[in-house]
Amino acid sequence: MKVTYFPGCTLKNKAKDLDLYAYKSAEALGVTLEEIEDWQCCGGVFTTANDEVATKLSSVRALKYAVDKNQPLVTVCSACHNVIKQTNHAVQTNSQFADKVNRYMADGSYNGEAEVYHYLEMLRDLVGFDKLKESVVNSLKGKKIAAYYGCLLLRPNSVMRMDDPENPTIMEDFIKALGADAVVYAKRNECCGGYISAESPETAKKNSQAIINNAKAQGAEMIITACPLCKYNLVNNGADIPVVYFTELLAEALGVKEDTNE
Amino acid sequence: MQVNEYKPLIVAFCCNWCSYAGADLAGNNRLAYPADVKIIRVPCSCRVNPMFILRAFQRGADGVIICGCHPGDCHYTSGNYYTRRRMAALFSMLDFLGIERERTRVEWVSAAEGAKFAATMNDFVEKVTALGENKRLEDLRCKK
Amino acid sequence: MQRVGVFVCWCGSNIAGTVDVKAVAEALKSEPGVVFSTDYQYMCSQAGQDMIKNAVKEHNLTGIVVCSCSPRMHEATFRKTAAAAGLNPYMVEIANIREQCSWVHKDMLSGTEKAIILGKAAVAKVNLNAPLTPGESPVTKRALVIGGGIAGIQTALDIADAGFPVDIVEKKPTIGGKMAQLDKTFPTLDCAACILTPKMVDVAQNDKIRIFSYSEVTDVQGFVGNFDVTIKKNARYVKEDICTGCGACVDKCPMKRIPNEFNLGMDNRPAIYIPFAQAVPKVATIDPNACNMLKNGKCGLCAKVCTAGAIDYTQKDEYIEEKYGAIVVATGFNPISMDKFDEFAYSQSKDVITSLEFERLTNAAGPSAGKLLRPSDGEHPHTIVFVQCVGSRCESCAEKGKEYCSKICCMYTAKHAMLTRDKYPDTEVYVFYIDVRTPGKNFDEFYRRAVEEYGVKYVKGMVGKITPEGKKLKVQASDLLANKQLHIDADLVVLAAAIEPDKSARPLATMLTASMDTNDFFTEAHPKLRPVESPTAGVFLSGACQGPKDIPETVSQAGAAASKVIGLLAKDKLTGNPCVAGSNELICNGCSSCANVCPYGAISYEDKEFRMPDRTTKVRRIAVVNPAVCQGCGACTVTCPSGAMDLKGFANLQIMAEVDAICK
Amino acid sequence: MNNKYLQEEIVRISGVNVSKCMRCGKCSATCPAYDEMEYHPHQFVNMVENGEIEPLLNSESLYKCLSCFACIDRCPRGVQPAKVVEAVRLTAIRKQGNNHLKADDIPAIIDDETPQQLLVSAFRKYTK
Repeated sequence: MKVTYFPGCTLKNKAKDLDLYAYKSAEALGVTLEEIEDWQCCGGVFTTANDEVATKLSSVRALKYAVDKNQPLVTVCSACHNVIKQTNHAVQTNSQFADKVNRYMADGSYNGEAEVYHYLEMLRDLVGFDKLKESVVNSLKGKKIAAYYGCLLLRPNSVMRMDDPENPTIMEDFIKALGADAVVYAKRNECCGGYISAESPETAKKNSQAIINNAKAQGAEMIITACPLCKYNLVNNGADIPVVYFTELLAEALGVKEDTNE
Repeated sequence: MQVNEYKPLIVAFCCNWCSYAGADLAGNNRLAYPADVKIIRVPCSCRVNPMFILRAFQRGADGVIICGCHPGDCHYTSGNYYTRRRMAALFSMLDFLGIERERTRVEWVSAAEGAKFAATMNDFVEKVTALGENKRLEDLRCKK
Repeated sequence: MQRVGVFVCWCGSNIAGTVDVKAVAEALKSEPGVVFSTDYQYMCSQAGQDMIKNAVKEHNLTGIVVCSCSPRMHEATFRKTAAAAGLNPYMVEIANIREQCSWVHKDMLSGTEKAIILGKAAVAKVNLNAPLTPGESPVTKRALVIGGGIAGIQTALDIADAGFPVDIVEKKPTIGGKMAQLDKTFPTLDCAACILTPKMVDVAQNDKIRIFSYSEVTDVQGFVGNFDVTIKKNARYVKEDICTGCGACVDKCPMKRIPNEFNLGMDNRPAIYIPFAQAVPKVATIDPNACNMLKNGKCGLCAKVCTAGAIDYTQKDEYIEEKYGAIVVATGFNPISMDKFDEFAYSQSKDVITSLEFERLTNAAGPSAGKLLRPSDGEHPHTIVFVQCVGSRCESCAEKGKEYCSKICCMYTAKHAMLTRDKYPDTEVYVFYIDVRTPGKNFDEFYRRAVEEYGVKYVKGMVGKITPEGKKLKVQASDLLANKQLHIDADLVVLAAAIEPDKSARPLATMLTASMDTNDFFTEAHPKLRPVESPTAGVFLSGACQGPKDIPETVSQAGAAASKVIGLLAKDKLTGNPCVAGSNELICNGCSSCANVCPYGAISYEDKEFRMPDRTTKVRRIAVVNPAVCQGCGACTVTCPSGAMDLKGFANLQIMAEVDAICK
Repeated sequence: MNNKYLQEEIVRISGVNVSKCMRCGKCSATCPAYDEMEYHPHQFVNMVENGEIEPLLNSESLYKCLSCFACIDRCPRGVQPAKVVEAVRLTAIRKQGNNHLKADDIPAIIDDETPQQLLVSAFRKYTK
């Protein structure tokens, strides 16, 4: 299976491992990630304002690229995923917006035809957690792992439609598929602070610590995340248990982690 | 003083339970409206067949108004919803045929709204009078 | 063509003041069919009515037009007059020249002109009138109550009290409903069981009442006075008439780890069980999904210990057909699922419970024998947070929750908070509310007492997130009045879950052709004036199936529904409204459009043989209107594409004739 | 620019019907940045409804919202307070010279680990 892949800015720099593990793991599962040739940064956050057009064009172009390739569009970074899915939804539901963005398209208009998957959704819906389970070579049995969703993966639910926004299970099912124990804790869908680290690091610190403490109190020995900013905030604000990208865990379980590091 | 002042012919269909009672209440309270309005009593506004309205226009009516219970208050639970949808379709067709939108109307008048009934009729007559005679659908053979 | 008499009333000066009545009478004389026309000061007076009667005889009148006040005023009067003169009462038409003419127009000229036109319209209509006779149908003098909660119980008792037999169909193994699960009742705080169980015993002992427990209604045919109902009695694998309810089987059953529905899964029951000590009927029931004997033929212990020999593993579902004159729906409510509200961590912590679970937790017969203990570790909670409006008052298009106010939560939460503070004064109790709604007798006083005498802390605001951490529940909430965000470490959180109609209501409504709103509450015939009747004749509503209700309201509505049923069953025959729809079978093509718009389910279809011109026969599907059910709204007449459907008394031709008369 | 005009602007940009709010306060109950804010999410909704936009435009609260959308998902009435905050913030920073984050501020913010995402997002939220 081939899918169109939108890596995003951070995955080409500070979160290179998130990207590399994603490639290798996908390959091990029979999926080829085909990177969009001239992708542009999504902008990191989706502007909810009705009248913003230019900031959403890069997403529309990525979506159009996937449609032209007749492939689903897959992202790994929670932020890119959120921006692209929200943009897609805006094109689908707001005809005025669709009209405006299409004035900036070169060949053919885009009308919301693309299917956007987060890498986790790809594992669940296109690969299947059962198949993933079969492909595991290094079972993570016995590890108590807490999934950290943050805000971007799940909300707004009316657009993201990934999982139950208050009681998500996709990452827990992922952890279980790798053979580990999933630790459920209430703060897994609370915000770490995100970009507020630039404005008020104290806020990010308070939120991140509450999340880490909650996960630890419920027995977690490790936290996985899909978002570079989440990882940064958690690690930077006193996480005393490992915080890793879910793709790293995946690569480890699939036995492709070492190749990556070579 | 103007001689042969133009008087429109208005047919009003009123449902028995709300609007006809509303018209009675307007009478009880002596709330005047033009004599051009002639009321036909029907059990429910949903009894009004679009044929009746076409017939009225064919026979020279200048305006037709249908009054029923407020949405949700229909004596027969859902009749006025049918009215609303049927008349929306009919009125757009009439519009297409060149009968001005102002000549047709659906209004919700409850049994307690005598004042609203009179005000509605006054307003409707005024609008139709301003449009003048309906010639579009009138069957000339029906002319005296 | 009729022989029409026209009678123009002066109504003193009420009409004659603005309308030249003589001119009206004169003008109408020349209308087709009119053979007599006159005017009189007061047509409705005895003298006026006699004048009509004499004219009928003298001029052989077959139709009457009275130009007078509104038909809503005196139509009935003049119909009686016509009947007294030997005419069919439906051969009378009224031209409303008072309320809709003389009283609203000032000018004599235009008033008279309009009165003449209205008179002409009435004449045109009466010319097409046909004599109408209201249909009659017999009444089966037995009522069916669907649902055996407090609503159904009260309705059944009241109907039986009037001497009519009643059957209660209850899908659970016992009657009692939600009220049997409650601990205390507001605002008096008497114990629910103490006031409910005597009523349940009354039902059991009343020889007019039969209880079909563990049963459901599977089919309803017929119409008001004549319903044919099929009741499915689910196999309970225990012979009801033999079982003594001794409970020996319950003690011996080895399958003891089945979640106990009656305690909302907070403890376990065996595979053979009696829901609670005061159950009616007090008969054991075997859960076929849990019983080893029924699943794989191994065990049979209960049969061995049953000295009465009541256990019957071979029992089958049984179908009973019965006739009823009236049906009362009392299917009640359930709290909504908390699945979609996991910001309150209901699925994550045993110590986040719903209010109904709280009732069981504080009930002396509940899983903790009435001691308020945390479900997770059995410890006494010191800080309790109540959250109101969980799932109530949500936006209509919201993906979770209900749009309406569940009505009972404010009061039961005040009750829970007060009882907790009363029994355990060392407990801190917070109630988070959006609004406190207490419109009921002694309700606001009750709520104020909770605050002022019992020290319950009411906080205006909502809880946003609950985080179970260790043994605590970290509650993050708004205090809107203080403009603060609160963080409370609670031991127990109680969610006032919205209530919704029982899931059985929707299929039942389809069977009954009773209408429902978008929330699956049954709609009443009129929201103010006919609150306990369904728009479908012969179907009545009792309790929370019609909308959220507390116990006092439910009981009064149950009594009201019973009195309506009694009023119906007391009649030997039902007289219908003759102005009903009828389908011309020669034109009808059986397309079903009419049945789709009929709010009463009055239209059915049958295959009928028609003789064709070439002497062959052909079977065609045609619509048939049941005149006992039709209410005469006319929705079907307009929707009929072939024009087969017409309404008696307001026929297409009659209304068309009125239009023509007005537009001449 | 009068309040009415600003109010309509906010409603237009955000697409939010503020009159749907029933004053339950769940948005503020769930807000992770509550303590940092001078005006809280429910006040944003309420003040926009009342046309009190200027105090909001000048408030630091605009830059404390995390855009985590918890208030949007948990509001029982579908009001979407975060969109209101965003609309007010945009109204403030779209005016020339009102950028909240300056390039000169960056060295103080970043360290070796700072992901690009942080700066990109912050710039999108705080500048125009």
